[in-house]
Amino acid sequence: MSDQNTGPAKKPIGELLQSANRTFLYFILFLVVSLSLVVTQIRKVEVPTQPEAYTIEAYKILRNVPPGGVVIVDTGFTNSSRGENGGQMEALLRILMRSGAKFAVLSWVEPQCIEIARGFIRTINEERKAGGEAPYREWEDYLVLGFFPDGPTMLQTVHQNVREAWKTRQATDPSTGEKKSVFESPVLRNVQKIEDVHAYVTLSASGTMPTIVARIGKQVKVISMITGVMFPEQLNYFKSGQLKGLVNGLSGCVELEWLMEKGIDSAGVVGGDAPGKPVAAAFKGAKNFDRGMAYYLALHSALSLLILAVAVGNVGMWLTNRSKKL
Amino acid sequence: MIPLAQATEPLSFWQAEPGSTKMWVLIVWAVVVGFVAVAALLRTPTRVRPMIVSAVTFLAGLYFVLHWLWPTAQDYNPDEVPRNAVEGFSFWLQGTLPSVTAFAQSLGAMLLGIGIYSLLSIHLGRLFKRQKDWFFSLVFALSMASMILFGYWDWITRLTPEGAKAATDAPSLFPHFAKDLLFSGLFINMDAVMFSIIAFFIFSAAYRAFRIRSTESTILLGTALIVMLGLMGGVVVSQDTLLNSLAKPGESVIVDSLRLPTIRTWIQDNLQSPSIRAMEFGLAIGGLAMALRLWLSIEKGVSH
Amino acid sequence: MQYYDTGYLQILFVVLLMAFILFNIQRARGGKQLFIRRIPGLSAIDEAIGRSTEMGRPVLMVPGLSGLDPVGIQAIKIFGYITRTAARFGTPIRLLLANAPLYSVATEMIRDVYQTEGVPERFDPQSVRFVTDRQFAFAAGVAGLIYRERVAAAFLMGDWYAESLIVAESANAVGAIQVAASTITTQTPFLIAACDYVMIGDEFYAASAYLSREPVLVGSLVGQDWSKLAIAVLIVASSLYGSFEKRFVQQTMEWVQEPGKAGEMRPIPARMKNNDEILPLRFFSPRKPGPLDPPRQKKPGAENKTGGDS
Amino acid sequence: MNLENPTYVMIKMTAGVLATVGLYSVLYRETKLYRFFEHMFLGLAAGWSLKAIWTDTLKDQWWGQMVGKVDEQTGLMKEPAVWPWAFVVPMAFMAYLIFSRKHNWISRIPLGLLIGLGAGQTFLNWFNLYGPQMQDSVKVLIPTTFSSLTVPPVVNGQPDPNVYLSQAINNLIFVATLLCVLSYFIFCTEFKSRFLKGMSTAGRLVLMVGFGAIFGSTVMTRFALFIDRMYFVWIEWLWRSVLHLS
Repeated sequence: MSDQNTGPAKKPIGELLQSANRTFLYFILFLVVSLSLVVTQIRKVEVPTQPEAYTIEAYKILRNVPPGGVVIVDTGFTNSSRGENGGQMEALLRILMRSGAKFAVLSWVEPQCIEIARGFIRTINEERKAGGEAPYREWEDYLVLGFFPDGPTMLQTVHQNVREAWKTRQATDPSTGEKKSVFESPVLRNVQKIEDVHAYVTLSASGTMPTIVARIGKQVKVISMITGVMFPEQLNYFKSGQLKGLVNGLSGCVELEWLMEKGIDSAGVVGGDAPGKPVAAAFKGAKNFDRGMAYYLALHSALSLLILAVAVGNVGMWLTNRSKKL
Repeated sequence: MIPLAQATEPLSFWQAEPGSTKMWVLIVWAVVVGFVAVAALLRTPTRVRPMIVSAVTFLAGLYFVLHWLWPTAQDYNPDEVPRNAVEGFSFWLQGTLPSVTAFAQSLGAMLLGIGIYSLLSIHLGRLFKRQKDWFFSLVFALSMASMILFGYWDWITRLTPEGAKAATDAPSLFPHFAKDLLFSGLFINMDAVMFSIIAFFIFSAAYRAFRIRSTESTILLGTALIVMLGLMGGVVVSQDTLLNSLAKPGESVIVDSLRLPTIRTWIQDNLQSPSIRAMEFGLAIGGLAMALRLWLSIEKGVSH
Repeated sequence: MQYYDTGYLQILFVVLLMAFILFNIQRARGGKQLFIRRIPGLSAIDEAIGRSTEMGRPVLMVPGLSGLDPVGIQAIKIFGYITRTAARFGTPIRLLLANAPLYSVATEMIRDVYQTEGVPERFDPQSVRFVTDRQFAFAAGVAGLIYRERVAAAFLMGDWYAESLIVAESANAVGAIQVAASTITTQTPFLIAACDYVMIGDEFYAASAYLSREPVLVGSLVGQDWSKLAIAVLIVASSLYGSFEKRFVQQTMEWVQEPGKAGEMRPIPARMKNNDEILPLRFFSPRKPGPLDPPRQKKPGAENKTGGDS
Repeated sequence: MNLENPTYVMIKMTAGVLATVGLYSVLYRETKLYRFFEHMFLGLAAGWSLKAIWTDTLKDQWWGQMVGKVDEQTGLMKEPAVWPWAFVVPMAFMAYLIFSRKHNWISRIPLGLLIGLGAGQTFLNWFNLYGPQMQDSVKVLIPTTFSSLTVPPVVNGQPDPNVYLSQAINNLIFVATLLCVLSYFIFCTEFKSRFLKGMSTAGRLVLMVGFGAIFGSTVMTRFALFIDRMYFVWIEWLWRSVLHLS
């Protein structure tokens, strides 16, 4: 088209801006993300965020587990969604361990989810040891119930009788070294029915939450930690009150870390300092910012880059159209 | 269900003592009879064949249709005697459901072999005929073989008495390491890599497509932009501080409704969910119609 | 009132939709001429195939991760029509699947197409391939094939999940014309961004009727329109009546919650109805478990099952 | 030596990094490197499916039921053997006849069976899936009070049954949107009246809004996963494991 007035040799700027080479685009994205990650790693950049209501609710519940209270962690993510669920898992474990809650891990999505969860528990425990805190011990402080091939049926049984649902599950009592029923462990000893559980947290990259809510949603506080893709449809469950808390992908993970750092004061203000017992206290001085914050700058730069690229393309189109008009 | 107790019940015609010779005989007998039936089917005249297929399809569908239409007995309990015939049939339906689903799953699973055959016929053919890319077919064959070998080896070495896979305290054996390297080290990682590669493609696709060319693309672009900005905490916070300088939250309705998260949620609640939902309805009905045509075998080219 | 609280309306409604569909199929079979509006993506099919014929490059067809279900079979049906045109021109095809049972059906249906076109010898069994049933391995395999064989046209129809963009962009990179239709609504925007033509929503189901003009399919499509209207009418009517009820009718009774008294109502001081109490919303959601019949007797030998743990 | 052994972890991570480089190379162009990892990926996938098909499905769903279960301790029968499960084998064999030129029609019997079951389940679940969505689309369109135009803040947690003007308007928009989009998906009539034409055009435009929103909210996840990959390569592998930096 516009070659007539500029000659075939070099493309006019408009054309150029519109037809950026694919590989070039990919390289820029790669570069920008890698750099932001390294920068964040060298000098701990903290991008501010503003926790949403559903994240705040989740934090309130998890932060206020009564001493000895039990939380069920239903993990359903593999390494392929570690980018979002991984950070959520770490934040969840930190909150639970620091507020002295007992928890039991189970999965009905893939057996491998259990091994991955164990990995995260190990990491956080190493961190506690390094920080001079007592590590969480299996059997006393937490349990791994393992993988359930038929989740819906298991949850249905939990709804009727939790002891029946997990009766075959055993764990090793370190004091005697023998395998015992999980209900003999300090974690589940006092759990007679699912109502005795403080909260049921599900981490997943797929739509497993409705299955859970449909069966035990009325008996126990269900909190869902999901990827951004699943978020829009799960938001309705939070609005209708079926979900008590919701964590939306990476940004939700950062919000959790933010809440762990700032806390919610007695007036319900995030990071406020109103006198009196805070609604959900912060963990002052502890390592609160981790994976979430480590990725957050990169997320910002990537999204900005995307917006920029779109803008450039449109400017190019505009220039071309104008040169055509002339 | 609770074991042991069943031992007290007499075995029905369809059951046998596990591991007993009787059981094996019956199993072999069933297989033989089955194959004889297949052999007989080979002789059926061409005219009858579509009818057989349609009949099978219809009956299979009918099972779930009955599940749907037949009055379901309240608080079903296999240990209780149904009150009347209607309830009795409903009991039968509910009782057989697990077996029927298990049957469908096993049958479907056994068909995987057909797919694997297609794969091997392509790659082994290439390999033995030394065609172009035969080396990569070799890579394929080797990685497949090793995954099967170590997958099963590791699985067998780590079987618990219940026959379940002991995902927990696994002994550190050679097959365990080999399997872990192949599965967690390579396979799972490759899964994650391909999943993450989408980011690049989103980038290039957006750059190419999001042009203010037509009303449609402009709307698409605009909404996407608002939602993306709403996800960037940095942007949200700075916009908030700006708006707060105009009016504190809750003071002015107009200012509050300008906040990015508010706009984002409004769009998602009042425009996204109804539009997507309407689309879902259309798809749902399309699926219903297709299922109906398949069930009644009035869809050309499938059953005949 | 009690009538509205039984679940049968649900079944009735679905049966009504099915009746619409079957009735119209009968009508169409009776020779009634029915109209179908133009569907943008489909007019591109011939263009795409023509192009690949000129370039002598294969036509790629992928039903995503669809299994042996209505979606998968619908996708294969559409591919059947595409293959018919390809078979006439002797254009090579590639049909890649991620589900073994669907692969078997596809092989059968594609072979049929070549037979009915009278060119069975042109059917290459290796043109219909099972790649793998693991999502991203599938994506990698399809992308690889796209680059190696430099397909000139790509038809992506069926249950497409996250892998959709990998395939679509790879096809775009080799300059293929792409026609896409995903039944997974969350993927449609990415296909719109990456592909030349996208069929939205149940244009996917309308496609086979549009292409074949088979009375059965066209009739069924009319039935589907009626069903959509039925849903629209239901929602509008309920909304209007609901608004009226909320404004002018007050709640004076409530269900008794005590066990054994299921289905009984007791009077309460009149108040405005909550949103879940307005009649249309309860049309389809039965509240009343119905008075329970006397308990059943146990089967013989079932007593010792009450123990629980064992 | 167990799976946490540092040397082994290092090997494993390096394998992951190699896989990343190999598969990402397709972004530049389809090279032999990519082809190598692609075929390895496909091979591993096929192998894993063949393993999982037995360990996850057939062993319990089929074999376990066919041969029954015996309790190790007591030696008593846990579950009786249900021998008719053996009929699944010839059933599946029929499907394999698809490779026979002459008898391939037989394969349509087991496939037809599966199709039939699938179709039946569609009817069974249809309303459970979409009924709630229809219900949720029934909205109150007339405000019950004009005491306030927008929803007032909740007083001591008491649910307020009232519908305010702003809500009514939103509900109206909701239902209107739904209708417009539905009208766009009407195939068998040409809309004569300008109103209906406008509706279906509006429907298409609103769909684009929905798509835009989906695009926006999905982008975060996709980028997050990519960032995670880069974090794995640069920070976890290079920074911590290779360079041993903090």
